[in-house]
Amino acid sequence: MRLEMGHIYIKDIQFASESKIEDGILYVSEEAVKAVALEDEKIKSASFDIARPGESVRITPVKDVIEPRVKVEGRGGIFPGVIAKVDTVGEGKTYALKGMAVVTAGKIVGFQEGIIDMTGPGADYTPFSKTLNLVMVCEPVDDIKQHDYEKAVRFAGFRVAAYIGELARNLTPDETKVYETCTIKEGMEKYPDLPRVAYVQMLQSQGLLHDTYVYGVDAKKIVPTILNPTEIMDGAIVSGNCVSACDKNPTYVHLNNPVVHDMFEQHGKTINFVCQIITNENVYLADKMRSSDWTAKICKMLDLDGVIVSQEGFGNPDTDLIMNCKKIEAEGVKTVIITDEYAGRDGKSQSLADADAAADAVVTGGNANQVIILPKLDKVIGTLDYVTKIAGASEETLRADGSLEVELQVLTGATNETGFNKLSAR
Amino acid sequence: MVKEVERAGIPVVHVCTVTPISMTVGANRIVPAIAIPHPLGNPALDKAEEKELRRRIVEKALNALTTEVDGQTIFE
Amino acid sequence: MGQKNYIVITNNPLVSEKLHETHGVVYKEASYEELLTEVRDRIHEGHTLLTHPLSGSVKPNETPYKSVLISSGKGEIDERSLSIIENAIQACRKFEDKTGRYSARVLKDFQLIDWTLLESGLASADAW
Amino acid sequence: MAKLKVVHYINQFFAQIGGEEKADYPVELRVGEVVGPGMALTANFKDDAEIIATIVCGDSYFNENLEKAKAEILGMVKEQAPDVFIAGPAFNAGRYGVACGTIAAAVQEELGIPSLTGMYVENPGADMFKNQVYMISTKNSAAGMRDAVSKMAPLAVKLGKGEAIGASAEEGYMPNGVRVNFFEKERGSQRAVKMLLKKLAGKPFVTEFPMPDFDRVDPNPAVKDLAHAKIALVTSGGIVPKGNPDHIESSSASHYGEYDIAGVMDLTEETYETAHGGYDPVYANEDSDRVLPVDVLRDMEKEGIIGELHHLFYTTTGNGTAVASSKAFAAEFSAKLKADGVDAVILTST
Repeated sequence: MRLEMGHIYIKDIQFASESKIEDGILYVSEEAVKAVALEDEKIKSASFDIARPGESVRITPVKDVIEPRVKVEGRGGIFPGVIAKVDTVGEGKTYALKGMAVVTAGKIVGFQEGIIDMTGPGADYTPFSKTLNLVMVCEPVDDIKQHDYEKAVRFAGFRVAAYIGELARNLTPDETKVYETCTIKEGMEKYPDLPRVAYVQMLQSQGLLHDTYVYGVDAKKIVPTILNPTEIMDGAIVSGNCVSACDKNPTYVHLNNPVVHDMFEQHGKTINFVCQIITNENVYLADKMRSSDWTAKICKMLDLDGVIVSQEGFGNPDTDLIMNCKKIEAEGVKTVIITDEYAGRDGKSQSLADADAAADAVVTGGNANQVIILPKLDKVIGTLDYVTKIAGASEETLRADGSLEVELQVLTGATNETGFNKLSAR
Repeated sequence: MVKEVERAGIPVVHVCTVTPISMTVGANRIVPAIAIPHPLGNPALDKAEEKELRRRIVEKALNALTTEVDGQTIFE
Repeated sequence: MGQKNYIVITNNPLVSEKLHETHGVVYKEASYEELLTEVRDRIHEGHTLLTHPLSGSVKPNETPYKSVLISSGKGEIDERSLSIIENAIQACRKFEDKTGRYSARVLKDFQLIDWTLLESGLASADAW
Repeated sequence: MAKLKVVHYINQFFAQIGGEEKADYPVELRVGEVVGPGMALTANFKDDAEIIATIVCGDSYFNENLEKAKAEILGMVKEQAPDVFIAGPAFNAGRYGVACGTIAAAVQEELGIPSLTGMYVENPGADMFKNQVYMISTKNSAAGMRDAVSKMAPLAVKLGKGEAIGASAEEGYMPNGVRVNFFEKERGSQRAVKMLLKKLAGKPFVTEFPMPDFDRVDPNPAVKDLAHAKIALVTSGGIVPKGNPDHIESSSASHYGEYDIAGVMDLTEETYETAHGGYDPVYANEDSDRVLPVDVLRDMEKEGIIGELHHLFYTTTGNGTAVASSKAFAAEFSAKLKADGVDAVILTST
């Protein structure tokens, strides 16, 4: 399968009377995007704001971050089974608006978390301090159930991102990258001497605010399966996960999955990138057993030499991660796993909730319990009301000078477990 | 812990309820025990019976200590 | 696995309310860690863990609520269950307790989240 | 800003007094002198720090007169009141490494003066002290001096100034069980791909998070003559004299208990209990023999089945599954058991 990714670099976002992209500037009609958000009757109001890198702005509580894209050639559309009709994606031509994101914010439950600081020490940790952010804050109709609210905001974010992406349909990309994979047989013939490598991605799948969707299917209901790695670039996987801000995967991370992209860098040179394998992280232990059994089985059936396994979230996925690693290694397939750590504020506690000698090659996204002081910023998009309640924030969260003493876990994407960042720990 | 005793050059038997964990922590001579809250006892028995039960486990442990082993061995 | 084959151990009043008439529910007014200790003692008696005690990404002591499914039958001590519950209890201690600071509304949200996590486990348990 | 004051500890060899034949050289304080490796350190300090005194001590002298030497050196360091104390580097010299670790840890702990040392990772002093003081990982011989001091000097300056210390990979010290965040040059996915390529090619790679220790130790030979053997009891079940006199913590205890059972024939509800928080304590509190079978072993001692039951037992509150936590103190009491002539150990776990 061959996908051509056209990158269109966005240099600024401005509100204007008409939505368009001109000379790398995204002009957004507030009225138009509002109308897109309000298509769902469960949303009472939506407000939009712009946050630029370096500005004294804090966005919280963040729900999702989405990169606008548009499918210009080939089957299907962006976010199949969610926004576009169900059709297999991952081939043809897709444009992405680089350097920007649509950020959805607003509290769905009282303890909603997720901070993006556009400047200061917090900005060093969240990757979304580097993107121009079009922020949408949605208020629901009265007496809405949390399930319905979550779904409404999730879909509104995708609709707005799709609307913005559509503005790029007739543009000429600033840069084009081609991603091409082979079928099993082709790959063996083309790269007989290269190790056969795949990417095993574990998806959070546990219940309200903990879900991930694959072509619209709730990931807790899937059994492990294989994807062509280009499918994610068209939005085959989207996030419904709002908990554990530091190590959940926003939709932006799914679209730009760094393991997929870095494996493509090596594809045909040092490895034969065979496929992406997706599996879940369910609550029920027998489900964990089944999914890890199947993941290992698929690795074996594909005659893989090595895999990278990435995790999502805190605590129980450590068990899935170790089960996957152990069982895949037992099939003679070499593994590298990516995780993050909860080593306590002093760094002295046991980092993971599970361990096995088979996990001898680990990449870490850092200790999420590390304390960081976030200075008061000039402007807050969303609400700080709940910061005192968010994960990692303590009683002293709001200090006398208005600064926040928090753990890294509250910063969106700070210790991402797909290897999205440079943060690590020893 | 059991490994450190072994490393010091003293033969050691690990009396442990969950033998797979004993395998994981690297014991070489392993004797299964009764239950986690009472590894060498059973409150359901009367005192004399219970002590007899304990004695049998200790005898097994001593037997393990006087037996040459080649790697990890569970003395059922 | 029918409803008779498992027990719900919970400190979440919402779970108790929803399930007590139809399911085997042990409701304890207990802290998160105390609830896990309760589960651990049952594993020591030979019950098997059916759902992961650290279900969900809401951190221990951030949420006060936890519901866990265990087998109603007893057998040999299950090593895997034991290691999971012990690691979960250890993990609890890494997070400071914030549960005294919430409004009633936020507590309700935590109860709901815990319920949905359990619900996804129940769906799997009831599938056999 | 005034220069930081440093006291430097070296052995007789690096003081160019002599080799093994001079290893009994007693402790000597040289105020105002910079000796041997101190020159290289000084060069690397630039204007930030200076060595105000050097302490020289023979390796045999230190290890054979441990308490005396330690007290002498602590006295000298206290008098000089430096901002930082540096010992070594010791490279692969075993006794020198143990001395450096011992004295650096003592200065830091007892005088509250930040200390560091450096040695080769396989030096026995490394495992013993790397979790207590910052220990720069050096090459295995003095040929690695330049590299060693280029890491020790800046770390000493940071310690002396009370600055934040980076991760082990950045500063060059041996991992010490404390996880510290830092920014790598490449993102995690790139690091993962590179690690996988090395693993696939069978080349060495370094994991960013080592799993707890799963190494194996070969079994010792069996006890030949049980009837004359001294058997000791050890438990991870937390059995302690009633009232838990040493306050052993209920989980992941920071110390172990050592208790004398000379003359104790039976552990009763009135005399013993468990400090362990990892299981329901009711049964062990009723009768601690259920965890630590003193009663049965006393019977067997009387019957002549075993030679004797060692008069001390050791206790911790480790979980069955917690692999790494109790390693350090197990090594310590195992050495005592060995020294006391114990022939075999029965270790009970819950």
